[in-house]
Amino acid sequence: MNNIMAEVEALIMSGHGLTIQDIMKLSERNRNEILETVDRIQEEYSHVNHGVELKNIAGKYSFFTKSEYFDLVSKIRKKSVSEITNSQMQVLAIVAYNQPLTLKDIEKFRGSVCANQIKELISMGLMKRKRDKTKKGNPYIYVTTENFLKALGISDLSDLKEEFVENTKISEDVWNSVPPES
Amino acid sequence: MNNIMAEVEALIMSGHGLTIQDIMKLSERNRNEILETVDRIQEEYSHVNHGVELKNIAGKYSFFTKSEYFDLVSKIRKKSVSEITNSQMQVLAIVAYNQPLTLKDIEKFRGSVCANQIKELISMGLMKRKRDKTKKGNPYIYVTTENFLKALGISDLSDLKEEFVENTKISEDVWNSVPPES
Amino acid sequence: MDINFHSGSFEGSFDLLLFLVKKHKMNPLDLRISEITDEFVEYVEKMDKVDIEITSDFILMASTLMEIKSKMLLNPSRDVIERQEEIAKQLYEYSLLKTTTEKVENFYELHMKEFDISILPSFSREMNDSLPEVFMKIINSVKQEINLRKRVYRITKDLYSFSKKIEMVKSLIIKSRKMRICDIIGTSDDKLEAVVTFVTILELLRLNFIFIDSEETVVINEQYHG
Repeated sequence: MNNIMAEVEALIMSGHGLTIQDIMKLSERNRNEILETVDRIQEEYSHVNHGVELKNIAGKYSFFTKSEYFDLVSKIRKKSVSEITNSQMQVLAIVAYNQPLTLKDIEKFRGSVCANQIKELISMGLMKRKRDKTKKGNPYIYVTTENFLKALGISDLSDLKEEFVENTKISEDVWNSVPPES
Repeated sequence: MNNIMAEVEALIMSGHGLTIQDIMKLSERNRNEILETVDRIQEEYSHVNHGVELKNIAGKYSFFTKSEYFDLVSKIRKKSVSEITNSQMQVLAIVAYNQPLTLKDIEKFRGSVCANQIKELISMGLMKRKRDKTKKGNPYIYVTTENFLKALGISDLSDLKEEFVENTKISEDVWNSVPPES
Repeated sequence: MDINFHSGSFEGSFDLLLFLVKKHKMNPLDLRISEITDEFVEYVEKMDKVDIEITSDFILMASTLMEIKSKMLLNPSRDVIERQEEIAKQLYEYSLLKTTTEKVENFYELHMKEFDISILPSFSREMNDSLPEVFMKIINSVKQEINLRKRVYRITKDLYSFSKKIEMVKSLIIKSRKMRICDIIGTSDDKLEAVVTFVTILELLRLNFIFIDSEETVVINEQYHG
Protein backbone atom coordinates (compact mmCIF):
# COMPACT_ATOMS: atom_id res chain seq x y z
CA MET A 1 0.00 0.00 0.00
CA ASN A 2 1.53 3.24 -1.08
CA ASN A 3 1.68 6.22 1.16
CA ILE A 4 -0.18 9.22 -0.27
CA MET A 5 2.25 11.80 1.15
CA ALA A 6 5.22 9.93 -0.29
CA GLU A 7 3.43 9.54 -3.63
CA VAL A 8 2.66 13.24 -3.98
CA GLU A 9 6.15 14.20 -2.81
CA ALA A 10 7.79 11.88 -5.36
CA LEU A 11 5.58 13.27 -8.13
CA ILE A 12 6.12 16.95 -7.38
CA MET A 13 9.84 16.54 -6.79
CA SER A 14 10.37 14.77 -10.09
CA GLY A 15 7.95 16.85 -12.14
CA HIS A 16 8.48 20.39 -13.25
CA GLY A 17 5.43 22.08 -11.90
CA LEU A 18 2.27 19.99 -11.49
CA THR A 19 -1.27 21.29 -11.03
CA ILE A 20 -3.70 19.74 -8.58
CA GLN A 21 -5.43 18.18 -11.60
CA ASP A 22 -2.14 16.68 -12.80
CA ILE A 23 -1.49 15.13 -9.39
CA MET A 24 -5.09 13.84 -9.15
CA LYS A 25 -4.82 12.18 -12.53
CA LEU A 26 -1.36 10.72 -11.96
CA SER A 27 -2.04 9.35 -8.49
CA GLU A 28 -5.67 8.44 -9.17
CA ARG A 29 -6.79 10.18 -6.00
CA ASN A 30 -9.61 12.63 -5.45
CA ARG A 31 -9.26 16.37 -5.17
CA ASN A 32 -9.74 16.56 -1.40
CA GLU A 33 -7.12 13.92 -0.73
CA ILE A 34 -4.59 15.76 -2.89
CA LEU A 35 -5.38 19.20 -1.46
CA GLU A 36 -5.05 17.86 2.06
CA THR A 37 -1.80 16.08 1.23
CA VAL A 38 -0.28 19.13 -0.44
CA ASP A 39 -1.16 21.12 2.69
CA ARG A 40 0.48 18.54 4.91
CA ILE A 41 3.62 18.50 2.78
CA GLN A 42 3.73 22.29 2.73
CA GLU A 43 3.43 22.33 6.48
CA GLU A 44 6.12 19.74 6.97
CA TYR A 45 8.63 21.50 4.74
CA SER A 46 7.94 24.84 6.40
CA HIS A 47 9.86 23.44 9.39
CA VAL A 48 13.27 25.06 9.99
CA ASN A 49 15.00 21.72 9.51
CA HIS A 50 14.09 21.82 5.84
CA GLY A 51 16.00 23.84 3.27
CA VAL A 52 13.40 23.39 0.55
CA GLU A 53 9.74 24.26 0.45
CA LEU A 54 6.67 23.46 -1.62
CA LYS A 55 5.33 26.46 -3.50
CA ASN A 56 2.36 27.10 -5.72
CA ILE A 57 3.43 29.22 -8.64
CA ALA A 58 0.93 30.09 -11.32
CA GLY A 59 -1.21 27.17 -10.14
CA LYS A 60 1.62 24.68 -10.38
CA TYR A 61 3.28 23.02 -7.45
CA SER A 62 7.06 22.80 -7.30
CA PHE A 63 9.71 22.51 -4.66
CA PHE A 64 12.19 25.38 -4.33
CA THR A 65 15.11 25.90 -2.04
CA LYS A 66 14.13 28.42 0.63
CA SER A 67 15.10 32.00 -0.10
CA GLU A 68 17.30 32.25 3.00
CA TYR A 69 19.57 29.65 1.41
CA PHE A 70 19.79 31.46 -1.88
CA ASP A 71 23.31 32.72 -1.30
CA LEU A 72 24.46 29.25 -0.27
CA VAL A 73 22.74 27.47 -3.15
CA SER A 74 23.81 30.00 -5.76
CA LYS A 75 27.41 28.99 -5.06
CA ILE A 76 26.74 25.72 -6.86
CA ARG A 77 24.36 26.95 -9.52
CA LYS A 78 26.64 27.95 -12.34
CA LYS A 79 24.04 29.05 -14.84
CA SER A 80 21.48 30.56 -12.55
CA VAL A 81 19.26 33.46 -13.41
CA SER A 82 21.47 35.71 -11.33
CA GLU A 83 24.14 35.19 -13.95
CA ILE A 84 22.06 36.31 -16.87
CA THR A 85 23.83 39.07 -18.69
CA ASN A 86 22.38 42.49 -19.14
CA SER A 87 21.57 41.91 -22.79
CA GLN A 88 19.96 38.54 -22.08
CA MET A 89 17.79 40.13 -19.42
CA GLN A 90 16.70 42.77 -21.88
CA VAL A 91 15.68 40.22 -24.48
CA LEU A 92 13.84 38.31 -21.80
CA ALA A 93 11.97 41.41 -20.69
CA ILE A 94 10.98 42.29 -24.24
CA VAL A 95 9.70 38.78 -24.87
CA ALA A 96 7.98 38.53 -21.48
CA TYR A 97 5.93 41.62 -22.14
CA ASN A 98 5.17 41.27 -25.80
CA GLN A 99 5.14 37.56 -26.49
CA PRO A 100 4.84 35.91 -28.84
CA LEU A 101 7.47 37.62 -30.94
CA THR A 102 9.46 36.64 -33.98
CA LEU A 103 13.23 37.04 -34.01
CA LYS A 104 12.77 40.04 -36.29
CA ASP A 105 10.33 41.64 -33.84
CA ILE A 106 12.74 41.17 -30.95
CA GLU A 107 15.64 42.61 -32.89
CA LYS A 108 13.55 45.52 -34.10
CA PHE A 109 12.49 46.22 -30.55
CA ARG A 110 15.97 46.01 -29.21
CA GLY A 111 17.65 47.72 -32.08
CA SER A 112 20.38 45.12 -32.41
CA VAL A 113 20.85 41.46 -33.23
CA CYS A 114 20.14 39.03 -30.43
CA ALA A 115 20.29 35.53 -31.88
CA ASN A 116 23.02 34.60 -29.37
CA GLN A 117 21.12 35.86 -26.37
CA ILE A 118 18.04 33.93 -27.52
CA LYS A 119 20.06 30.77 -27.99
CA GLU A 120 21.46 31.00 -24.48
CA LEU A 121 18.10 31.84 -22.96
CA ILE A 122 16.61 28.80 -24.67
CA SER A 123 19.41 26.59 -23.41
CA MET A 124 18.76 27.91 -19.90
CA GLY A 125 15.12 26.90 -20.32
CA LEU A 126 13.82 30.44 -19.85
CA MET A 127 12.53 30.89 -23.39
CA LYS A 128 11.32 28.59 -26.09
CA ARG A 129 10.72 28.68 -29.80
CA LYS A 130 7.47 27.52 -31.39
CA ARG A 131 5.83 27.62 -34.80
CA ASP A 132 3.11 30.20 -35.27
CA LYS A 133 0.44 28.03 -36.88
CA THR A 134 -1.83 31.01 -37.48
CA LYS A 135 0.55 32.67 -39.94
CA LYS A 136 1.42 31.43 -43.37
CA GLY A 137 4.78 29.74 -43.54
CA ASN A 138 4.42 29.02 -39.80
CA PRO A 139 7.24 31.33 -38.75
CA TYR A 140 9.14 30.75 -35.52
CA ILE A 141 7.91 32.75 -32.55
CA TYR A 142 9.50 33.12 -29.14
CA VAL A 143 7.78 32.90 -25.77
CA THR A 144 8.91 32.68 -22.16
CA THR A 145 8.57 29.35 -20.35
CA GLU A 146 7.14 28.23 -17.03
CA ASN A 147 10.75 27.97 -15.88
CA PHE A 148 11.10 31.66 -16.43
CA LEU A 149 8.31 32.30 -13.93
CA LYS A 150 9.77 29.73 -11.60
CA ALA A 151 13.24 31.15 -11.85
CA LEU A 152 12.02 34.59 -10.93
CA GLY A 153 9.80 33.14 -8.25
CA ILE A 154 6.78 35.06 -9.43
CA SER A 155 3.34 33.60 -9.54
CA ASP A 156 1.27 36.41 -10.87
CA LEU A 157 3.06 37.57 -14.00
CA SER A 158 0.32 35.92 -16.02
CA ASP A 159 -2.25 38.58 -15.11
CA LEU A 160 0.13 41.27 -16.12
CA LYS A 161 1.10 39.45 -19.28
CA GLU A 162 -2.51 39.21 -20.35
CA GLU A 163 -2.94 42.92 -19.84
CA PHE A 164 -0.13 43.63 -22.20
CA VAL A 165 -0.77 40.98 -24.75
CA GLU A 166 -4.49 41.51 -25.06
CA ASN A 167 -4.95 45.18 -24.59
CA THR A 168 -1.86 46.93 -25.70
CA LYS A 169 -0.71 45.35 -28.90
CA ILE A 170 1.90 47.72 -30.09
CA SER A 171 1.03 48.94 -33.52
CA GLU A 172 3.30 48.41 -36.46
CA ASP A 173 3.93 52.13 -36.60
CA VAL A 174 5.38 52.13 -33.13
CA TRP A 175 7.53 49.17 -34.06
CA ASN A 176 8.77 50.97 -37.06
CA SER A 177 9.62 54.03 -35.05
CA VAL A 178 12.10 52.05 -32.97
CA PRO A 179 15.55 53.25 -33.91
CA PRO A 180 17.47 50.54 -35.76
CA GLU A 181 20.65 51.24 -33.88
CA SER A 182 20.59 52.61 -30.38
CA MET B 1 21.23 31.49 12.34
CA ASN B 2 21.00 28.92 9.63
CA ASN B 3 20.00 25.38 10.36
CA ILE B 4 22.63 22.86 9.30
CA MET B 5 20.11 20.19 8.24
CA ALA B 6 18.24 22.71 6.11
CA GLU B 7 21.49 23.99 4.63
CA VAL B 8 22.72 20.56 3.61
CA GLU B 9 19.28 19.60 2.29
CA ALA B 10 19.07 22.76 0.17
CA LEU B 11 22.56 22.18 -1.18
CA ILE B 12 22.10 18.54 -2.10
CA MET B 13 18.62 19.04 -3.55
CA SER B 14 19.77 21.79 -5.86
CA GLY B 15 23.16 20.30 -6.71
CA HIS B 16 23.78 17.49 -9.12
CA GLY B 17 25.70 15.16 -6.88
CA LEU B 18 27.85 16.71 -4.18
CA THR B 19 30.71 15.05 -2.32
CA ILE B 20 31.23 15.48 1.42
CA GLN B 21 34.11 17.81 0.52
CA ASP B 22 31.85 19.89 -1.74
CA ILE B 23 29.30 20.27 1.05
CA MET B 24 32.02 21.10 3.60
CA LYS B 25 33.43 23.80 1.36
CA LEU B 26 30.05 25.30 0.41
CA SER B 27 28.64 25.34 3.92
CA GLU B 28 31.95 26.09 5.67
CA ARG B 29 31.35 23.32 8.17
CA ASN B 30 33.66 20.57 9.33
CA ARG B 31 33.64 17.00 8.15
CA ASN B 32 32.03 15.50 11.24
CA GLU B 33 29.18 17.99 11.21
CA ILE B 34 28.45 17.20 7.57
CA LEU B 35 28.71 13.43 7.97
CA GLU B 36 26.37 13.52 10.96
CA THR B 37 23.91 15.77 9.14
CA VAL B 38 23.88 13.61 6.02
CA ASP B 39 23.13 10.60 8.25
CA ARG B 40 20.25 12.44 9.92
CA ILE B 41 18.79 13.50 6.57
CA GLN B 42 19.12 9.96 5.23
CA GLU B 43 17.32 8.64 8.27
CA GLU B 44 14.54 11.20 7.99
CA TYR B 45 13.87 10.50 4.32
CA SER B 46 13.87 6.74 4.89
CA HIS B 47 10.50 7.28 6.59
CA VAL B 48 7.49 5.91 4.65
CA ASN B 49 5.98 9.39 4.43
CA HIS B 50 8.76 10.39 2.06
CA GLY B 51 8.77 9.51 -1.63
CA VAL B 52 12.38 10.53 -2.15
CA GLU B 53 15.57 9.43 -0.45
CA LEU B 54 19.14 10.61 -0.09
CA LYS B 55 21.70 8.33 -1.73
CA ASN B 56 25.45 8.23 -1.90
CA ILE B 57 26.34 7.22 -5.42
CA ALA B 58 29.99 6.93 -6.31
CA GLY B 59 30.78 9.23 -3.41
CA LYS B 60 28.30 11.91 -4.47
CA TYR B 61 25.10 12.67 -2.59
CA SER B 62 21.84 13.17 -4.50
CA PHE B 63 18.15 12.74 -3.87
CA PHE B 64 16.26 10.11 -5.86
CA THR B 65 12.64 9.08 -5.95
CA LYS B 66 12.17 5.77 -4.14
CA SER B 67 12.00 2.73 -6.38
CA GLU B 68 8.51 1.79 -5.14
CA TYR B 69 7.18 4.91 -6.86
CA PHE B 70 8.71 3.99 -10.21
CA ASP B 71 5.39 3.23 -11.88
CA LEU B 72 3.93 6.51 -10.69
CA VAL B 73 6.93 8.70 -11.52
CA SER B 74 7.53 7.05 -14.86
CA LYS B 75 4.21 8.52 -15.98
CA ILE B 76 5.96 11.90 -16.10
CA ARG B 77 9.64 11.03 -16.40
CA LYS B 78 11.34 8.74 -18.87
CA LYS B 79 14.38 6.70 -18.09
CA SER B 80 16.61 5.46 -20.86
CA VAL B 81 17.03 1.77 -20.32
CA SER B 82 20.12 -0.05 -21.44
CA GLU B 83 19.64 -3.77 -21.27
CA ILE B 84 22.52 -5.65 -19.73
CA THR B 85 22.57 -9.33 -20.60
CA ASN B 86 23.22 -12.11 -18.11
CA SER B 87 26.66 -12.83 -19.47
CA GLN B 88 27.58 -9.15 -19.36
CA MET B 89 26.39 -9.01 -15.75
CA GLN B 90 28.64 -11.94 -14.95
CA VAL B 91 31.69 -10.28 -16.47
CA LEU B 92 30.88 -7.08 -14.60
CA ALA B 93 30.60 -8.99 -11.35
CA ILE B 94 33.93 -10.74 -11.89
CA VAL B 95 35.75 -7.52 -12.70
CA ALA B 96 34.01 -5.50 -9.97
CA TYR B 97 34.99 -8.09 -7.40
CA ASN B 98 38.55 -8.83 -8.38
CA GLN B 99 39.82 -5.85 -10.34
CA PRO B 100 42.12 -5.13 -11.89
CA LEU B 101 42.06 -8.26 -14.07
CA THR B 102 43.56 -9.20 -17.40
CA LEU B 103 41.38 -10.69 -20.12
CA LYS B 104 42.93 -14.06 -19.33
CA ASP B 105 42.03 -13.71 -15.64
CA ILE B 106 38.44 -12.84 -16.48
CA GLU B 107 38.08 -15.80 -18.81
CA LYS B 108 39.64 -18.13 -16.26
CA PHE B 109 37.14 -16.96 -13.66
CA ARG B 110 34.22 -17.30 -15.98
CA GLY B 111 35.33 -20.49 -17.67
CA SER B 112 34.59 -19.17 -21.14
CA VAL B 113 35.64 -16.47 -23.59
CA CYS B 114 34.21 -13.05 -23.04
CA ALA B 115 35.98 -10.61 -25.37
CA ASN B 116 32.63 -9.58 -26.87
CA GLN B 117 31.00 -8.86 -23.54
CA ILE B 118 34.00 -6.77 -22.52
CA LYS B 119 33.87 -4.81 -25.75
CA GLU B 120 30.19 -4.05 -25.22
CA LEU B 121 30.66 -3.14 -21.57
CA ILE B 122 33.47 -0.74 -22.51
CA SER B 123 31.29 0.90 -25.14
CA MET B 124 28.55 1.25 -22.51
CA GLY B 125 31.06 3.06 -20.32
CA LEU B 126 30.76 0.52 -17.51
CA MET B 127 34.30 -0.84 -17.83
CA LYS B 128 37.60 0.46 -19.11
CA ARG B 129 40.92 -0.90 -20.21
CA LYS B 130 44.23 0.42 -18.92
CA ARG B 131 47.89 -0.49 -19.07
CA ASP B 132 49.34 -2.14 -15.98
CA LYS B 133 52.49 -0.05 -15.54
CA THR B 134 53.70 -2.24 -12.67
CA LYS B 135 54.11 -5.35 -14.84
CA LYS B 136 56.66 -5.81 -17.56
CA GLY B 137 55.28 -5.39 -21.05
CA ASN B 138 52.53 -3.20 -19.49
CA PRO B 139 49.71 -5.66 -20.21
CA TYR B 140 46.11 -4.52 -20.54
CA ILE B 141 44.02 -4.73 -17.40
CA TYR B 142 40.29 -4.19 -16.97
CA VAL B 143 38.53 -2.20 -14.26
CA THR B 144 34.99 -0.97 -13.69
CA THR B 145 34.28 2.76 -14.08
CA GLU B 146 32.53 5.40 -12.02
CA ASN B 147 29.62 4.97 -14.43
CA PHE B 148 29.34 1.39 -13.23
CA LEU B 149 28.79 2.63 -9.66
CA LYS B 150 26.31 5.19 -11.00
CA ALA B 151 24.42 2.56 -12.98
CA LEU B 152 24.08 0.45 -9.84
CA GLY B 153 23.41 3.42 -7.60
CA ILE B 154 26.05 2.35 -5.07
CA SER B 155 28.66 4.42 -3.24
CA ASP B 156 31.62 2.11 -3.87
CA LEU B 157 32.60 -1.47 -4.63
CA SER B 158 32.51 -2.49 -0.99
CA ASP B 159 28.71 -2.43 -1.27
CA LEU B 160 28.98 -5.52 -3.44
CA LYS B 161 31.28 -7.30 -1.01
CA GLU B 162 29.74 -6.43 2.34
CA GLU B 163 26.32 -7.56 1.26
CA PHE B 164 27.76 -10.87 0.23
CA VAL B 165 29.52 -11.44 3.55
CA GLU B 166 26.38 -10.64 5.47
CA ASN B 167 24.07 -12.83 3.47
CA THR B 168 26.13 -15.97 3.41
CA LYS B 169 27.69 -15.54 6.83
CA ILE B 170 31.15 -16.49 5.73
CA SER B 171 33.53 -15.90 8.60
CA GLU B 172 36.43 -13.47 8.41
CA ASP B 173 38.88 -16.37 8.39
CA VAL B 174 37.31 -17.94 5.36
CA TRP B 175 37.16 -14.55 3.73
CA ASN B 176 40.84 -13.91 4.26
CA SER B 177 41.75 -17.33 2.98
CA VAL B 178 40.40 -16.50 -0.47
CA PRO B 179 43.27 -16.78 -2.89
CA PRO B 180 44.03 -13.49 -4.63
CA GLU B 181 44.49 -15.20 -7.97
CA SER B 182 42.25 -18.03 -9.12
CA MET C 1 13.31 -27.64 1.38
CA ASP C 2 12.78 -29.98 -1.52
CA ILE C 3 14.83 -29.82 -4.64
CA ASN C 4 12.92 -28.65 -7.65
CA PHE C 5 13.40 -31.45 -10.15
CA HIS C 6 12.46 -29.58 -13.27
CA SER C 7 15.14 -29.11 -15.81
CA GLY C 8 16.72 -25.70 -15.88
CA SER C 9 16.41 -25.19 -12.15
CA PHE C 10 20.16 -25.21 -11.90
CA GLU C 11 22.48 -23.62 -14.38
CA GLY C 12 25.18 -26.20 -13.96
CA SER C 13 26.63 -28.79 -11.61
CA PHE C 14 28.15 -26.14 -9.33
CA ASP C 15 24.77 -24.49 -9.01
CA LEU C 16 23.26 -27.68 -7.67
CA LEU C 17 26.29 -28.32 -5.48
CA LEU C 18 25.98 -24.83 -3.99
CA PHE C 19 22.28 -25.36 -3.36
CA LEU C 20 23.00 -28.55 -1.42
CA VAL C 21 25.86 -26.97 0.53
CA LYS C 22 23.59 -24.13 1.62
CA LYS C 23 20.83 -26.58 2.46
CA HIS C 24 23.23 -28.39 4.76
CA LYS C 25 24.42 -25.08 6.20
CA MET C 26 28.02 -25.67 5.16
CA ASN C 27 30.45 -22.99 4.09
CA PRO C 28 31.49 -23.64 0.49
CA LEU C 29 35.13 -23.81 1.58
CA ASP C 30 34.29 -26.43 4.24
CA LEU C 31 32.68 -28.71 1.68
CA ARG C 32 32.12 -32.27 3.00
CA ILE C 33 31.37 -34.22 -0.12
CA SER C 34 30.25 -37.38 1.65
CA GLU C 35 27.29 -35.55 3.20
CA ILE C 36 25.75 -34.35 -0.01
CA THR C 37 26.69 -36.89 -2.67
CA ASP C 38 23.54 -39.00 -2.27
CA GLU C 39 21.24 -36.06 -2.78
CA PHE C 40 23.25 -34.90 -5.74
CA VAL C 41 23.02 -38.30 -7.40
CA GLU C 42 19.32 -38.50 -6.64
CA TYR C 43 18.79 -35.21 -8.46
CA VAL C 44 20.82 -36.22 -11.49
CA GLU C 45 18.89 -39.52 -11.77
CA LYS C 46 15.60 -37.65 -11.93
CA MET C 47 16.82 -35.05 -14.38
CA ASP C 48 15.30 -34.59 -17.82
CA LYS C 49 17.78 -36.13 -20.18
CA VAL C 50 16.98 -33.68 -22.97
CA ASP C 51 20.02 -31.47 -23.16
CA ILE C 52 22.98 -33.81 -23.40
CA GLU C 53 25.54 -31.09 -22.90
CA ILE C 54 23.99 -29.95 -19.62
CA THR C 55 23.21 -33.41 -18.27
CA SER C 56 26.71 -34.66 -19.01
CA ASP C 57 28.08 -31.87 -16.82
CA PHE C 58 25.88 -33.10 -13.95
CA ILE C 59 26.74 -36.76 -14.58
CA LEU C 60 30.46 -36.01 -14.60
CA MET C 61 30.18 -34.14 -11.29
CA ALA C 62 28.03 -36.93 -9.80
CA SER C 63 30.65 -39.56 -10.64
CA THR C 64 33.47 -37.37 -9.28
CA LEU C 65 31.55 -36.88 -6.04
CA MET C 66 30.79 -40.60 -5.72
CA GLU C 67 34.43 -41.48 -6.29
CA ILE C 68 35.66 -38.99 -3.69
CA LYS C 69 33.00 -40.12 -1.23
CA SER C 70 33.94 -43.77 -1.47
CA LYS C 71 37.65 -43.02 -1.16
CA MET C 72 37.00 -40.78 1.82
CA LEU C 73 35.16 -43.60 3.55
CA LEU C 74 37.75 -46.26 2.74
CA ASN C 75 41.01 -44.41 2.87
CA PRO C 76 41.05 -40.60 3.27
CA SER C 77 44.47 -40.11 1.66
CA ARG C 78 46.16 -36.76 1.18
CA ASP C 79 45.32 -36.96 -2.52
CA VAL C 80 41.57 -37.35 -1.94
CA ILE C 81 41.49 -34.56 0.61
CA GLU C 82 43.21 -32.29 -1.89
CA ARG C 83 40.65 -33.20 -4.56
CA GLN C 84 37.84 -32.30 -2.18
CA GLU C 85 39.57 -29.01 -1.34
CA GLU C 86 39.97 -28.25 -5.03
CA ILE C 87 36.24 -28.69 -5.62
CA ALA C 88 35.52 -26.66 -2.47
CA LYS C 89 37.65 -23.81 -3.82
CA GLN C 90 35.93 -23.90 -7.19
CA LEU C 91 32.56 -24.02 -5.47
CA TYR C 92 33.52 -21.07 -3.32
CA GLU C 93 34.52 -19.06 -6.38
CA TYR C 94 31.32 -20.06 -8.08
CA SER C 95 29.25 -18.93 -5.09
CA LEU C 96 31.16 -15.66 -4.99
CA LEU C 97 30.51 -15.05 -8.66
CA LYS C 98 26.85 -16.01 -8.37
CA THR C 99 26.19 -13.81 -5.37
CA THR C 100 28.10 -10.87 -6.78
CA THR C 101 26.29 -11.19 -10.10
CA GLU C 102 22.98 -11.25 -8.27
CA LYS C 103 24.01 -8.17 -6.31
CA VAL C 104 25.02 -6.35 -9.47
CA GLU C 105 21.70 -7.28 -11.09
CA ASN C 106 19.65 -6.30 -8.04
CA PHE C 107 21.37 -2.96 -7.59
CA TYR C 108 21.04 -2.24 -11.29
CA GLU C 109 17.36 -3.11 -11.43
CA LEU C 110 16.61 -1.14 -8.28
CA HIS C 111 18.46 1.94 -9.43
CA MET C 112 16.74 1.81 -12.81
CA LYS C 113 13.57 2.59 -10.89
CA GLU C 114 14.92 5.69 -9.21
CA PHE C 115 14.76 9.16 -10.72
CA ASP C 116 17.10 11.96 -9.78
CA ILE C 117 15.73 15.11 -8.28
CA SER C 118 16.84 18.64 -8.88
CA ILE C 119 15.31 21.68 -7.33
CA LEU C 120 15.44 25.32 -8.38
CA PRO C 121 16.38 28.06 -5.95
CA SER C 122 14.02 30.76 -4.77
CA PHE C 123 15.33 34.27 -4.86
CA SER C 124 15.95 36.14 -1.71
CA ARG C 125 13.93 39.30 -1.27
CA GLU C 126 16.97 41.05 0.13
CA MET C 127 19.00 40.63 -3.01
CA ASN C 128 20.42 43.88 -4.18
CA ASP C 129 21.75 45.11 -7.48
CA SER C 130 21.50 41.79 -9.26
CA LEU C 131 19.59 41.81 -12.49
CA PRO C 132 16.63 39.60 -11.59
CA GLU C 133 15.84 41.93 -8.72
CA VAL C 134 16.03 44.91 -11.04
CA PHE C 135 13.72 43.08 -13.35
CA MET C 136 11.34 42.33 -10.50
CA LYS C 137 11.25 45.99 -9.56
CA ILE C 138 10.39 47.05 -13.06
CA ILE C 139 7.68 44.43 -13.22
CA ASN C 140 6.21 45.61 -9.95
CA SER C 141 6.26 49.24 -11.00
CA VAL C 142 4.60 48.49 -14.28
CA LYS C 143 2.04 46.38 -12.51
CA GLN C 144 1.21 49.18 -10.11
CA GLU C 145 0.85 51.53 -13.01
CA ILE C 146 -1.38 49.17 -14.92
CA ASN C 147 -3.62 48.65 -11.92
CA LEU C 148 -3.85 52.39 -11.50
CA ARG C 149 -4.82 52.85 -15.11
CA LYS C 150 -7.35 50.04 -15.10
CA ARG C 151 -9.77 52.42 -13.47
CA VAL C 152 -9.46 55.13 -16.07
CA TYR C 153 -9.40 53.07 -19.19
CA ARG C 154 -9.37 54.82 -22.47
CA ILE C 155 -8.18 54.11 -25.92
CA THR C 156 -5.97 56.39 -27.86
CA LYS C 157 -4.87 56.19 -31.43
CA ASP C 158 -1.85 58.34 -30.74
CA LEU C 159 1.46 56.88 -31.73
CA TYR C 160 4.43 56.96 -29.47
CA SER C 161 7.74 57.22 -31.15
CA PHE C 162 10.36 55.22 -29.34
CA SER C 163 13.16 57.62 -30.19
CA LYS C 164 11.14 60.63 -29.04
CA LYS C 165 10.29 58.80 -25.86
CA ILE C 166 13.94 58.06 -25.17
CA GLU C 167 14.80 61.73 -25.48
CA MET C 168 11.87 62.66 -23.26
CA VAL C 169 12.74 60.22 -20.51
CA LYS C 170 16.42 61.13 -20.76
CA SER C 171 15.71 64.80 -20.23
CA LEU C 172 13.36 63.97 -17.35
CA ILE C 173 16.08 62.00 -15.63
CA ILE C 174 18.83 64.48 -16.39
CA LYS C 175 16.71 67.16 -14.78
CA SER C 176 15.89 65.32 -11.60
CA ARG C 177 18.95 62.96 -11.43
CA LYS C 178 16.82 60.46 -9.49
CA MET C 179 13.24 59.30 -10.12
CA ARG C 180 10.90 56.57 -9.02
CA ILE C 181 10.09 54.15 -11.84
CA CYS C 182 6.36 54.55 -11.36
CA ASP C 183 6.75 58.32 -11.57
CA ILE C 184 8.44 58.00 -14.94
CA ILE C 185 5.80 55.61 -16.20
CA GLY C 186 3.23 57.90 -14.62
CA THR C 187 4.07 60.55 -17.21
CA SER C 188 2.40 58.30 -19.80
CA ASP C 189 -1.16 59.03 -20.79
CA ASP C 190 -2.31 55.48 -21.44
CA LYS C 191 -1.30 51.85 -21.37
CA LEU C 192 0.30 51.86 -24.75
CA GLU C 193 2.50 54.76 -23.82
CA ALA C 194 3.27 53.05 -20.51
CA VAL C 195 4.65 50.08 -22.43
CA VAL C 196 6.80 52.28 -24.58
CA THR C 197 8.02 54.14 -21.49
CA PHE C 198 8.78 50.86 -19.78
CA VAL C 199 10.82 49.63 -22.73
CA THR C 200 12.57 52.97 -22.80
CA ILE C 201 13.65 52.48 -19.20
CA LEU C 202 14.96 49.04 -20.14
CA GLU C 203 16.86 50.54 -23.01
CA LEU C 204 18.41 53.26 -20.85
CA LEU C 205 19.38 50.59 -18.32
CA ARG C 206 21.01 48.62 -21.08
CA LEU C 207 22.91 51.69 -22.23
CA ASN C 208 24.08 52.26 -18.65
CA PHE C 209 22.57 55.70 -18.88
CA ILE C 210 20.78 54.94 -15.63
CA PHE C 211 20.78 52.29 -12.95
CA ILE C 212 18.24 51.24 -10.37
CA ASP C 213 19.05 51.63 -6.71
CA SER C 214 17.71 49.65 -3.78
CA GLU C 215 14.71 51.99 -3.38
CA GLU C 216 13.32 51.19 -6.83
CA THR C 217 14.54 54.55 -7.93
CA VAL C 218 16.07 55.25 -11.28
CA VAL C 219 19.35 57.08 -10.79
CA ILE C 220 21.34 58.77 -13.48
CA ASN C 221 24.71 57.14 -14.04
CA GLU C 222 27.14 59.93 -13.18
CA GLN C 223 30.08 57.97 -14.52
CA TYR C 224 28.40 57.71 -17.87
CA HIS C 225 27.72 61.38 -18.03
CA GLY C 226 31.13 62.38 -16.83
